[in-house]
Amino acid sequence: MAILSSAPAPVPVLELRGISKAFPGVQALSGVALNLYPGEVHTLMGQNGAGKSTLIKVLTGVYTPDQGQILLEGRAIQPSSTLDAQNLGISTVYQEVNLCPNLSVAENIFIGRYPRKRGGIDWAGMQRQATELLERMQIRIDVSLPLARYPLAIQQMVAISRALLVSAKVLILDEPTSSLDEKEVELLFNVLRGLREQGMAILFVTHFLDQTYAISDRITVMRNGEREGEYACSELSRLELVNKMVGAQAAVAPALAAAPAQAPAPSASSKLTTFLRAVGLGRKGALSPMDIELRQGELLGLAGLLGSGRTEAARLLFGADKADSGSIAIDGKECNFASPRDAIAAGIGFCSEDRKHEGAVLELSVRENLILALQARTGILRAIPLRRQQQLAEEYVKALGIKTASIETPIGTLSGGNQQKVLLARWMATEPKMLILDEPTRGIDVRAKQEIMDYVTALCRKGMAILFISSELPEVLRVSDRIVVMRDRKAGGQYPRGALDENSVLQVIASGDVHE
Amino acid sequence: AKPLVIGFSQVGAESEWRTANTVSIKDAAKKDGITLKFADAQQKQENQVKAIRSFIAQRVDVIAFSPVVESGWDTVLREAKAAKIPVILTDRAVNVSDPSLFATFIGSDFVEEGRRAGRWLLERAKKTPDTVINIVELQGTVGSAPALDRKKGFEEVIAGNPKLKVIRSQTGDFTRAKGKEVMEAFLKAEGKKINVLYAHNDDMAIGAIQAIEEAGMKPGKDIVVISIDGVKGAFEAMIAGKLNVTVECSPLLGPQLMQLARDVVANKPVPKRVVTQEGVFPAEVAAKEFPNRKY
Amino acid sequence: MASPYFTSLVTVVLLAVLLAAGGVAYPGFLSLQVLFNLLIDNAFLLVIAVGMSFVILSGGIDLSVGSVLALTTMISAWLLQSWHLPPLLVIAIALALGAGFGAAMGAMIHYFKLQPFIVTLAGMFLARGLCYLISINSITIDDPLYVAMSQTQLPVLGGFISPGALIALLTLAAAVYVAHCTPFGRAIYAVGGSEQSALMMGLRVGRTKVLIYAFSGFCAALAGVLFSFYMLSGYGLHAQGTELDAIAAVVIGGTLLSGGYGYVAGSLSGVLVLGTIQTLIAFDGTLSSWWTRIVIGGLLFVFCVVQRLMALGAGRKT
Amino acid sequence: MNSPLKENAMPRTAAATRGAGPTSPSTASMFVRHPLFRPLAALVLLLLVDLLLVPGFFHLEIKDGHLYGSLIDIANRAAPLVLAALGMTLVIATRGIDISVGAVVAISGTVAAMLIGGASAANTPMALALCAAMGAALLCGAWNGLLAAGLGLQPIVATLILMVAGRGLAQLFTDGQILTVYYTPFFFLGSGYLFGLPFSLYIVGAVFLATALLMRKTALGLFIQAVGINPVAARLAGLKTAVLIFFVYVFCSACAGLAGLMVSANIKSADANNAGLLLELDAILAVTLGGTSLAGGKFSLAGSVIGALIIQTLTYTIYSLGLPPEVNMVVKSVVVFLVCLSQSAEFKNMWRALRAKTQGGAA
Ligand SMILES: Nc1ncnc2c1ncn2[C@@H]1O[C@H](COP(=O)(O)OP(=O)(O)OP(=O)(O)O)[C@@H](O)[C@H]1O
Ligand SMILES: Nc1ncnc2c1ncn2[C@@H]1O[C@H](COP(=O)(O)OP(=O)(O)OP(=O)(O)O)[C@@H](O)[C@H]1O
Ligand SMILES: [Mg+2]
Ligand SMILES: [Mg+2]
Repeated sequence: MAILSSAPAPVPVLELRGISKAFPGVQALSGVALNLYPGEVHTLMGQNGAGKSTLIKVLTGVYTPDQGQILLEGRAIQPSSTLDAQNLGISTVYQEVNLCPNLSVAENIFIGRYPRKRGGIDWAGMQRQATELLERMQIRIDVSLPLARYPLAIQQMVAISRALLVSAKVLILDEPTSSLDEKEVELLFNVLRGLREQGMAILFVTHFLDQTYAISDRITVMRNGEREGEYACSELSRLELVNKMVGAQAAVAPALAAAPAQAPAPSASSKLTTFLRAVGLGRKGALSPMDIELRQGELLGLAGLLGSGRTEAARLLFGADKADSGSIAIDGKECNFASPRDAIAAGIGFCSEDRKHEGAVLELSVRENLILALQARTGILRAIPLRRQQQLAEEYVKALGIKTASIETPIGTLSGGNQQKVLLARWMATEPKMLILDEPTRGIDVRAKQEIMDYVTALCRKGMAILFISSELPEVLRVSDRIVVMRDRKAGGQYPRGALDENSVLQVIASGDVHE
Repeated sequence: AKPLVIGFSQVGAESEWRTANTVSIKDAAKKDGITLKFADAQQKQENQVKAIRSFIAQRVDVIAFSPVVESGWDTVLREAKAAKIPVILTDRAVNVSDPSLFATFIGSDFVEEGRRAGRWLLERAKKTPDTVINIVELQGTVGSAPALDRKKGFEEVIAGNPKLKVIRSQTGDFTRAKGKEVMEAFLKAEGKKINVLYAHNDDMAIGAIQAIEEAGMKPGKDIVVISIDGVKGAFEAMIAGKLNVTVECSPLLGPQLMQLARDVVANKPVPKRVVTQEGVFPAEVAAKEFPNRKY
Repeated sequence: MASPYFTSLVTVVLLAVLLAAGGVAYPGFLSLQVLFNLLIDNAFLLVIAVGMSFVILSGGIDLSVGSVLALTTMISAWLLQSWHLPPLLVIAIALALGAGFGAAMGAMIHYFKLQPFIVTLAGMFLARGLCYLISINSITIDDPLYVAMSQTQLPVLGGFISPGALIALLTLAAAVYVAHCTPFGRAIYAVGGSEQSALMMGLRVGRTKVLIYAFSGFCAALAGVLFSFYMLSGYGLHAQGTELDAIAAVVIGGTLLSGGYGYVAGSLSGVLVLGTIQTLIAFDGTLSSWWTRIVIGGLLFVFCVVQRLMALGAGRKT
Repeated sequence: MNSPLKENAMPRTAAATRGAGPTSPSTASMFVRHPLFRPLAALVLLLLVDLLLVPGFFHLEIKDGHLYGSLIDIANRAAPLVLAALGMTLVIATRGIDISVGAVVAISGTVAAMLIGGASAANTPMALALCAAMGAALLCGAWNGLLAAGLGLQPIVATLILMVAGRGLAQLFTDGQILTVYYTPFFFLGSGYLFGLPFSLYIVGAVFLATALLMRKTALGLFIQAVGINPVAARLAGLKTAVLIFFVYVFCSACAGLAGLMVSANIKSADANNAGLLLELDAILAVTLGGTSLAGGKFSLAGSVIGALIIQTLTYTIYSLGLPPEVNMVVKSVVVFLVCLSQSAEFKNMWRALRAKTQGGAA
């Protein structure tokens, strides 16, 4: 099946043979093989739940495989813990950020391998080195503050810096770019290219085709827990790649694989009725006062770089944080949200960007997670009948293609992308009048991304107001009817569909306006 | 003259007996115009030490306390001695290397109480010299001085009669609830074999009496009940014929304590040991004695 | 987020207020010796609280400390009085036993994935029970070294402190160093922040957890040694409920019970707050037993609420 | 409060599934895998010990028109503990803890006894006295809830305040005396019988059923779990987290209040200093023995009931065996350790591995 014309090096550093791993009700991996050579970037691709993260966890000692062999430089290894794997020279960034929120940024990078000075820890030296490390990726932050103070993207970069710190033979990155914007991704890629030069073997997981083609040498495609094949990047077209991921049975529309195109004609947005209007909405230290208007049947995109204040804006609109200035009016009536409950009662839904900490209730089942917001709105006493819950859950599992053993499986055991879909379904189920989506496509595979965006646009066309936040500029440009560009935690200009392209957005971000 | 200041460290308020003790001391102080600094130790020795240290810091005239435990008082009493503050022990003795560390000790003798309970039973057993008498015992809190001593004194005496046998002994923590619970288990395990119940305090006896009644037996008749302390509840039970005897352990030390304190401060000689006046009250005298009970 | 830094700071400020209030209300309250007595009388509690703060920082809890303290006094007294072992050897044995007891609980917690609360609760019963197996009586210690430790007064600034208080302060200093300047200390914070992440970052979570409980056991045993200096006796009923005092001290000192946030040094301010409340009541000297309880509860309430409100306010300002 | 979330889902599931292949779920294995299986097995084992070592343990007879025997005693004595454990379960499910349970027991018992008074006729109508006692308990709960949910104090300190002061209040009411009650209808609550069974069993059964129904038929159970597992997510999903937490503490105190009535009715007096002493620890122990994690989240009411029964059976067994009181604690701790170990999947795996090794060595 695999056609390998040019092997980059004679011996693989890391070789997996026939790895199988089952969870109750799921065969997550069956007989997976993988070869990783020194000096290559090897991308692992596959749909949500294909088994990528599980493979990585087996490889790094988090799970023990049921069957199969792992060879490092020709010798069989059986890593029993992540520490073990690290000592063997395998450094990993996992899909969900695994850092300690209470420790400082610097410590998160250095914990376990502190620079020492006179018997103690060299704090000053550590902070200096951490600052330098992050600056290499153009992040300038106070590394002595606790990690929890920083948004997810920064946390992701910290996790990567930590992995880069060790001089490992193998570097594994599980969807490191899902919360990064293009600038960050480019910086990361530069670092990766440098490491590749030095002969490091890099295993990389992503759902972005562009990124795959931008950096990888070879691609392994996984489907349903099996290895579909291993290909040289140059010999596999986008269309072929997508088809291999989704499987032959679904001959996929070439649109999926194509570079993002401009979508349907913009509706005449001026005629739409305003659903929500915020005036001078702001919060000290988080967001300068801004005006924003959401209209029924219109999709408003928020564009901007990391830390530009998009998430803050969304949280203020939803009442998750308390605004200290400005007012919100819904359908022309003034209403101030003291808590998310009020916003939900007003018909607003909010899908947070941080699914692990702010979205999923990990130990509860898919069904329970899915109906949580709906039930909260219905009230404690009027429990939704179990039958209805199941029906809803089944419906959305089907509609969004959620891959789960059953609707009673704890959501914590679902793959990252599928968790995200459940959370999306949670809000869809409340049939809101307005939906705030903060990075909803984070960690979702190409096909699902398309499906979800189609779904969202369809909802919008039916009259829902949508606020869409994404770090993927093309996506924002493609789906939004109107775009607000944010920079430095201030709202910049507002632009109708078609007024901007990628370059001009970057220009707005850089200078505050479009210069013709 | 300046009123006398006494610092008194009480064990706590774990029982009616203790409360009566506190009330007696407070009332006596008020009556004699003595300033009383009262500190409650919540049953902890370390709290008593803290309280005594703060009395020393406040330079009281006399320190009095009911030690939670016998041992461990050397250091702090030495500090008191260095500060020239005389110390009076109430209710329980202490175990110190240098007897000059305290002026006098006033209180009951727990071992003697156990002995009295035992003697009462010996007397009663004489009426039926041939039958074996099976005793169950409800002990106080494991390791506490009254529990140890009352057990010891009782055992000492009944050893004189081989027909008297303790068949079960378990702790009831000095409380009604535990006394009842443990007695229930005894009744299930030994049933009609039990002839006598010996409880280390009245509360456990009162709890156990309920258990006996619920088992369909008659406390005081089917099972002879002996207890110690002599609180009001015990007298009521005796009047109702459910309790056979209670050995008094008087908490009313207040007046005697105040007198001793004045004497000590005035440098009058005082006996090293003052035993409180206590009696044994069998059911027969209960009705007559009941109106006199203060606690 | 109200940062633990503010909470700790607020505790210190409130402690000063509490002391000042006492000074105003009761003559002689603000003498140096009264302050030293706070240290002398609470030395053992401080040592226990130090060990407890490690455990709580790691997200666990140790209920066995009070019983381990009692067991240590009992074993020490027994070895000294019945076996006539040299006192230094006895102390070494006691400390080793305490650490071993803690380590065993830590191992059960980590390797068998049992809940700290339940394991240490069983440990509490066990240690207390073992005391009674040795003897249900209290055993007086008359070893010259112990007596000397008990009665020595180290003069400081016109007052004096006991060797026990000094040892407690040294323990605190050592623990602060360990918590903030050694990889082990930082691993405790990491485990408390997120055990899962700590594991994924390749920290030796198992070893850390076992060591934490061993340290707590060691501290409890050390507190037991100090306690036997203090009381010169071994007794199964010693230090009942001390675990709660220690937990309260740690939490009042600004450490979050859910782990990961707080300072070891906070345990000192926590212990001093509890001690000051008791001293205030002893100086007042008019409260009956139940009023003592109510007033302690009331002072705790006022303290915690003011602490919380001030920390909230401070957190908002930043 | 932006406290860090505990990520306990992952290790638990990972641990539970490590090394376990896909198995066909037969009825037997499903039974064994049921979360209540292990606590139940522990209880059965304890009863088995009684069967072998305590003659007549299972003997039941009819006395005065009701059942009489050790089992009845255990159920009767366990009743207050079961109630306390039920309330505690919900508190623990929200990641909280309530250490004031014992104090609330003392308060409610005292209030009831005080109002009824020490005469053979009641001072206050009994219904009123009981309502007042429950009212006092609810007040206690509201106080705890206010501190924990309203002010955001850490649950252990929030409830510590009442734990310290509550007993003092109860003693203040009674002047430190034990109040003995002579009004017979009151006794029914603690030692009465209905259709041959202790009345307390009906109360416990009713509370259990009502709670279970409340959890099943309303969304309360789901919400409590969600708040316990991920409070941030729960708030963002629109739950009133503070109200839920407040409710849980009120409920816990209500259970404790009822337990307090039962305790004082049983000993026919109110003992402010000793009633319910250390009940909070036993209640927490019962909850954990029943398989509910102190980290919050998933909970099992039935598990807590079984946990409470384990504790009471154990206590009763110690009495029945006639062990000297010095060893009580050691026996209790050893049994708790054993029950815990039997519940640990890791321990089982380790043991199995060890056995496989020794057998392999022998072969
Ligand atoms: N701990 C677990 N318990 C049970 N099932 C699990 C567990 N971990 C993963 N699975 C299941 O294994 C399958 C593979 O999951 P995995 O996380 O490897 O997917 P993935 O390819 O990384 O997907 P994504 O792109 O969404 O991250 C999924 O069906 C998932 O539900
Ligand atoms: N490159 C950076 N350098 C320094 N700080 C940054 C950077 N990127 C983000 N931040 C931090 O991000 C925070 C604002 O994040 P916010 O969540 O409001 O922005 P956002 O636009 O939603 O970004 P994101 O897409 O990452 O969520 C600020 O606290 C800021 O310190
Ligand atoms: Mg994944
Ligand atoms: Mg964002």
